[in-house]
Amino acid sequence: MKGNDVILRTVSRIVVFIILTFGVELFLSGHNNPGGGFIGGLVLSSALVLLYVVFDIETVHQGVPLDFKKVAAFGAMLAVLSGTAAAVLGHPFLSQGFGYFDLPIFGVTELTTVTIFEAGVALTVIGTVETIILSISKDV
Amino acid sequence: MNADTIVEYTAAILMVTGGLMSLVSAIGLIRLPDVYTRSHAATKSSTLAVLLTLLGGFLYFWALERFISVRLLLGILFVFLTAPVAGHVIIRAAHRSGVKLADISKKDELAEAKERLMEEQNLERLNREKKNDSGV
Amino acid sequence: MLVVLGVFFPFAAAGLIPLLYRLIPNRRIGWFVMAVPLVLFAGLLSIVPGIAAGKTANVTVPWIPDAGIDLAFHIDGLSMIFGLLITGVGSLVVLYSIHYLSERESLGHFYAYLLLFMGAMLGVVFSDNLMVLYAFWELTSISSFLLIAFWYHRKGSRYGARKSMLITVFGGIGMLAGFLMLYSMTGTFSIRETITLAPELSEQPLYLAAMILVMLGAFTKSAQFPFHIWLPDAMEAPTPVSAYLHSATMVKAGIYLIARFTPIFGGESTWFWTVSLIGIVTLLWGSFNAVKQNDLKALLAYSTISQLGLIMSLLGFGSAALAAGTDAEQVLLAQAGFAALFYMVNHSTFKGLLFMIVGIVDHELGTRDIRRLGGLMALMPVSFTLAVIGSFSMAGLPPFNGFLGKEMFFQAAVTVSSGNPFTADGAALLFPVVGWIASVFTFIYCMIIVYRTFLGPRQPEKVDRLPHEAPKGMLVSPAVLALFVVGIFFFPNLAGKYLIGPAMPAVFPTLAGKPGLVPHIQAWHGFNTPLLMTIGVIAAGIILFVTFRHWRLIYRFPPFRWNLDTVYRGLIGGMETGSTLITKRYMSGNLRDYFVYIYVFFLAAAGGSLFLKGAFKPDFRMETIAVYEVTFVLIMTFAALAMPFVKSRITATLLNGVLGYSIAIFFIFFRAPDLALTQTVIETVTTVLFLLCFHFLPDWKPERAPARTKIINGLIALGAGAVVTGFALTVKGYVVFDSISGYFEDSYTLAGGKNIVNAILGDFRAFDTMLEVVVLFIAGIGVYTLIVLKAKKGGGDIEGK
Amino acid sequence: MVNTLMLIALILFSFTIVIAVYRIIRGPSKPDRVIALDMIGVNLLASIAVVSCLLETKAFMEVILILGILSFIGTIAFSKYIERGVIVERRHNR
Amino acid sequence: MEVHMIILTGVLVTVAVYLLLSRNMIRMILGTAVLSHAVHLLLITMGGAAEGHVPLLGESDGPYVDALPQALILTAIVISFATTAFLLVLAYRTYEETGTDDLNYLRRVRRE
Amino acid sequence: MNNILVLPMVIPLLTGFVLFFLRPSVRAQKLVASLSILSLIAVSVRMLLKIRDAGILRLDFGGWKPPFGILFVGDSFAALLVLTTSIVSGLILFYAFAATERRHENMFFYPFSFFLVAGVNGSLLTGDLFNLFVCFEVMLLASYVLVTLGGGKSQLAESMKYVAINVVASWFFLVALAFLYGTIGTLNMAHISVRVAEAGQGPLLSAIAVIFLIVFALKAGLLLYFWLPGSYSSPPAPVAALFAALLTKVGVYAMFRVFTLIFYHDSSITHGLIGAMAVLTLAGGSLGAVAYKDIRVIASYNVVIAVGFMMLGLAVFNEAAFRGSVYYLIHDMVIKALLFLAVGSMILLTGESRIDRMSGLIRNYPLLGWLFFITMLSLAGIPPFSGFIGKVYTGLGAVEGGNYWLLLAGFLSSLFVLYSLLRIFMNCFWGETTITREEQRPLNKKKLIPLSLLGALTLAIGVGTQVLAPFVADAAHVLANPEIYIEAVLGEVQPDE
Repeated sequence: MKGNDVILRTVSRIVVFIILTFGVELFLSGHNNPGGGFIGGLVLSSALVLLYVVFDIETVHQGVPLDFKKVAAFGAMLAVLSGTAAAVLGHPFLSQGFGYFDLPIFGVTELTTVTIFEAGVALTVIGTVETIILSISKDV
Repeated sequence: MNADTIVEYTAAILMVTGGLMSLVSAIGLIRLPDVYTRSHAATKSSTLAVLLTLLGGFLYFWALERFISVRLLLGILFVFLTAPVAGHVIIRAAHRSGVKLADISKKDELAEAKERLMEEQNLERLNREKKNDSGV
Repeated sequence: MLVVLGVFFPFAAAGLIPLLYRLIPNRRIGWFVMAVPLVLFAGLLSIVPGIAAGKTANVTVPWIPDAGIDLAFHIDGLSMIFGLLITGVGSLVVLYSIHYLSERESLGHFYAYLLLFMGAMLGVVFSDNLMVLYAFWELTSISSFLLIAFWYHRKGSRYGARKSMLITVFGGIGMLAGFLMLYSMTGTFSIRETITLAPELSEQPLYLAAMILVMLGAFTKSAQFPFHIWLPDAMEAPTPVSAYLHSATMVKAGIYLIARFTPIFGGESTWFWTVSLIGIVTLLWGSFNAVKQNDLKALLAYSTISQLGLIMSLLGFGSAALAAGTDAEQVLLAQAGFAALFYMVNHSTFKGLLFMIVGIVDHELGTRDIRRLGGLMALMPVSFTLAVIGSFSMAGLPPFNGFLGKEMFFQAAVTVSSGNPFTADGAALLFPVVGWIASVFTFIYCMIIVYRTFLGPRQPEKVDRLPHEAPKGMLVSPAVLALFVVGIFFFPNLAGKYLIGPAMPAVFPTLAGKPGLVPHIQAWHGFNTPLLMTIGVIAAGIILFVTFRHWRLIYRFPPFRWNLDTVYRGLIGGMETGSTLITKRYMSGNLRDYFVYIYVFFLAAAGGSLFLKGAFKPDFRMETIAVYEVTFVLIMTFAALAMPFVKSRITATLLNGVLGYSIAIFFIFFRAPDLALTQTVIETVTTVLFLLCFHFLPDWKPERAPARTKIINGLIALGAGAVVTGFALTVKGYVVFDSISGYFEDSYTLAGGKNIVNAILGDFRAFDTMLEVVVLFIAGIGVYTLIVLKAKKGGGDIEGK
Repeated sequence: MVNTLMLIALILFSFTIVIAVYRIIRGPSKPDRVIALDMIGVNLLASIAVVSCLLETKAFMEVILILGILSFIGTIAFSKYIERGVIVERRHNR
Repeated sequence: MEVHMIILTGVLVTVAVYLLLSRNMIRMILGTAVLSHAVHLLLITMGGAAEGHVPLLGESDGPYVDALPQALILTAIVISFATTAFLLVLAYRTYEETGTDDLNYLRRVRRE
Repeated sequence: MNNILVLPMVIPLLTGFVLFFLRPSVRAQKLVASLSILSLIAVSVRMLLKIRDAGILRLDFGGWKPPFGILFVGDSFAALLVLTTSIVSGLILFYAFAATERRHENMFFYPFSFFLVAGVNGSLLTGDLFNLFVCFEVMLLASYVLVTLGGGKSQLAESMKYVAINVVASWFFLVALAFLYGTIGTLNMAHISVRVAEAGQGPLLSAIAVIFLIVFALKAGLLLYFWLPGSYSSPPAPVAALFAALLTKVGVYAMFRVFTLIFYHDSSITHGLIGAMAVLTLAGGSLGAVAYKDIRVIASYNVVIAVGFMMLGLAVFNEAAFRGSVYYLIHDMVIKALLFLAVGSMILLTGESRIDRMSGLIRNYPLLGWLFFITMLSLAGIPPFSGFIGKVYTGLGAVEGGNYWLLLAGFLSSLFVLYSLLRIFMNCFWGETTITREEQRPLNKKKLIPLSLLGALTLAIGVGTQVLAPFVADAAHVLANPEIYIEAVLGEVQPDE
């Protein structure tokens, strides 16, 4: 008997889009509002989880052809490297810098190196959560 | 009593209404006989309760700081969008996993529909087989 | 005086032996080995006159100066005696072994061990540093272990080696503790400095403990009662080893130690009584047991034990000199110490000789069982002669050095019984009487050696080889020793003046230079008590030897039947079975038991220190209380309490989810939006994970634990909850310090973030976050490997590539 | 007065949650429980909205949205588990 | 710091420990999950009373609640998620290999 | 600013990631791993020398002054252990190069080993109590993966217990941290120490200290060692060696750190409770070591005994005893690695793990036999091997402190160590040979070299103790005088004013 998932799938497509947008927003606004790398990453990965639940691994993989293990490794490495960069530049390990720049379109914007660190965190979270879920699921 | 206070009161009353709705659905959750009927209580009235409350919250913040919370609106939209789907999916799962209807139910239309579908499919298959036979 | 550094010569040689053995893989390697002790012997001889004149040789090489441990070596008269014995007997033993060992044996190993031992032994007697002394002391145990187990494929060898190792290392560890106590009293590891500080030590509280521990080391090494049991089993070693280690050198290390520490501990009644009594008991027990042995080597082992006891008791007698009142008394008692050293030298000569003869018999006949021997006199005349010399000397008959020694022993026993500073009523006659009885037994077993082996009827049917005289090379060493046995009898004062005499100031420093400290030894000293005693020994000995088969039966009755070996076996066996029983009882392998241990310990230790030590001061003040908070508390309590009782795992997981979501709302109440966000997402993902894994796991079965277990579990759980609550309530009331977090409220100026929590995570405590990411990553990849990498089917637990 | 009303609303929501927890424990069927969980999620969401009004802070808006999202995902996952026993399929070919 | 929260923590610990002591693997793992809930609650309770504003500088002028425990709990939550995930998968792999989810039987797996 | 302090942690971390990406090429993995280990050793030596010249080093992460930020503090104690960790883990890895199955190598065996080392080094260097928790978790997670890696039935069953117990241990850690934060309100160890001293270590703080004691006791295997023999005896030799050499030592280190720096005011805990636990551990370990016939289990119980012995130093609580424990820690890391690798090699060669099923191995593998002999002597504390000096100082400390029962227990336990290993040596290496030359499996040089190097190391430490002596003396001095550490950390800031 073939499952009739039309409603679910249609709604999910919209919902996933909302979640993804929201996740990115959380990630970016984390410095001044609730959110940040962890939460952003978690929300993004929960969007992916929804996709996996509603669709299936192979379908999703066609859309998102990523090796999540490597994503996780890359993220974690990025986090460590962002700290190392400061050390190479002669600051204490993990020193972060921030400043205000007047950018053409965005106006006065605050840019911080924490964002790179946070990106690493987010990537690790996404990569890890998906790796775990996929590893278990593929073992069916 | 200025406009803001009125809005605040409206918001609070919306919330209390939401709370009452949700209590009603909770009573439904206890009292109704089977999962299918309970799901009505849980999904429909509960969704309404939440919507009322969120609306109340939205109004309240608007009255308080003239703040239009996009997230709250998004939340309302989201609940509106997902609650019926969730209800649908879970009930379908219930039916497919063979949860019994309450004894007082008169008719299981979905089951009948499924049976009909099965019969039609069988019929079709038989026809096809017949055609194949005749073709040979 | 570089001869001191000769200590390292044997080690260097031992290191070279394996290489040399590649070049010369036969018995000729022995000649090279023999060069080592010979050179050292010559070197030591060359400084004998200097030592006799009262000089000493010192060399100090820093090792661990920070710890006060230096390779400090010091040769005085006492060390010199031992040094000469070690190198002298060592040379003869190597010479003997060249002919004794077959070329099929792994000679490289043998000689390496032997040299190792030699170096270690020299180190023991030359060291001036307690720790270095200990190091060499243990090294003698180890090399002796290796030598005893030279034929390690034999079970008996392994057994004997293990026994000797365990007992001597046990004593060694005790000795180490004693040394450490000495250090804590004196602040130095140097023996000489300790001796100079000796007078101040006796009031220290640790003095007695240190003394007993040092004695423990000496007694185990010198096979004193009740630690003698390892020596007979050590006879599994090749005979040269027995001749060297277990008669002339290693067992004498204990004697050396006692002599060396006499200046520190002597003059104390505990020291006097313990050393003398242990010595005399060992003397009696050893000689008594020697008589019943059938194996010649075992007989010699017991005889060694007994004579070590004799020397030990003499040292004990001598130590009383340091407490005696008048000069005359002091000198008189100190002569016991002189006798000890003199007897020790004699013992090395005749016992080494006897071991070598037994080795020859073993070598020629393939057996050392006296029940299968007899009448070898005609076939092996030279060996017979040598055996007679050795045995008679041991029995204390003239004209051999044993006679002199025995006379001096009797004299000392009589002296000490007639007057010593520690006289105890009733015990006055103890030493001479026991000594006399033991001498009778000594006489008997000496006769047994001679008669049962060489005289009496031949029993060719019990031996499968036709015996003949040993090769000349094998006879050289015993012959040289025999020469000493006779030579010392005729020129005892030569040894007394150059060898023993210089050692006396080392043992009795306070008496140094007193006239008569080094007595003039005379073979004939008139009809006095010792001579009468000797005559008595001979008479009684002959009677008992002749009637031996009639009274032999007494060995079947307790207490004569008793064997301390049983105690050792019982200890070891009991330890093995007992430990297995105990360990397997609590190491059940059951996770629940382990959790029970942990939580019970938590209840006892943490709960105990909270509730029993008055720390528990609960603070029940409510700052703010809201009805809805209480409702949520109730919700969580409700959900939590239901968890252990629900019947399906889905329900339990759902309840866990309820708990998680409710925690999120508590985070809201505590104004922690970031936490609430994280908590909800994590909770959902965890729930999804549970569901994913449920696919592979069977559904719950009801818990089938007995009611008692459930009650215990419940009580432990309640206890844990109560302790945590108690702690938290107490902590709540403990308001002493402000948190440091006020600093973080400047996060915008400091780190450019308005979200303080995020600023902490990303900046102030970014390191935590970084590592947390690493943790997450490891877990993720770990899950992946766990699932993908499965054990090979049918592959056992044994790894392999 | 406004606050009192809000508190009343909050208490009503928490009562609902209590009842839903009861439903989770009682069952009887799995879908019943999942529905109850869904309901708890939705009511928590509402409670948080009320709480944030009470505390007059906008900091919890994200939580509201997240809770909505997650209770949806959770419900979908549970229903798929009930239906198929497998949540994530390798290939959807049935 | 509220008394009722502390008591709730105690209840959670009790339940969790009871579950831990069970023979079933999943019960045990649920026990660890509840344990971590309890400790997070404990951490935030020990961080001080909920008097103050949300630690967002833009929201209000303070005083703020103690933000440090929040950061710590966040770390702790993620770590306990990581371990729980690993433990779960380990449980399922152990079941796959040994064929039992009863911890009591696991001891017999030893080859001694 | 001393960024060198973070290198012992960052180098292995980054190496781990690089190795992760180098998964397809085992050869490249080995090359990078070797280079990384060498640089790690170089950095550790450099750090140690820098500490000698400049005193205690401090690195404030992100430049945030203590007590607000996280910091690494390098004193001689930590640096010595970091150096030992680097060397020992390097040698174990070299052994692993030859002994690890290809499929394990493909499944990130090396990255996980490096993460383990990173966690260990981080735990040794950190000066922040919560960061210690996080570093522990890095180490533990890596150990969880390693202990399960490719395991069959019994390995998984034992891992299950190992992981579950450690999860509970981590829970206790968090509980203790919660209470400590609730009372003291800070996380920097030096700052905690200042505040504890200021408040006087009352009964409540002592009780909290007991919870910390439980945490570290679980990690170190002090009295609460039930999990240890099973989990250390089931994984492959290199993993078991890494565990035995590093993991429990970190617990011991943490115990020393916390109870000398922070909670040193209540002697009923430091002297009484820890002393009693140490004695019981010694007794239990000794009994266990002679109770079993599986050589891996015997080796595991030896780990327990060593933990008990090291804790004697803390129970005695004087500078001499601290010195003894520092020496013994260094010694034990080296020798446990050697012991477990040797035992693993024996199993590898014979396919058996029980002493009654092996015999006469020394004829076939003389070098292995003698290495085992050295191991035995060194473990029993016989000079001139590395165990001796630690034993001497511990004993000296016990004598000076008047703790004769501890002295007795400690010295007697070394007899049990000797006995348990003698059993292995005599049964497995001596006796009749059972393996003929033809069916003798080769023990290749790649495995023997790391083993021999470890053997040489234990001899070198014993003979060349003087080289270590100033560092160890400094380490013990800092342990005995916490104000030095506090001054180095908080010297320039006055956090409470």
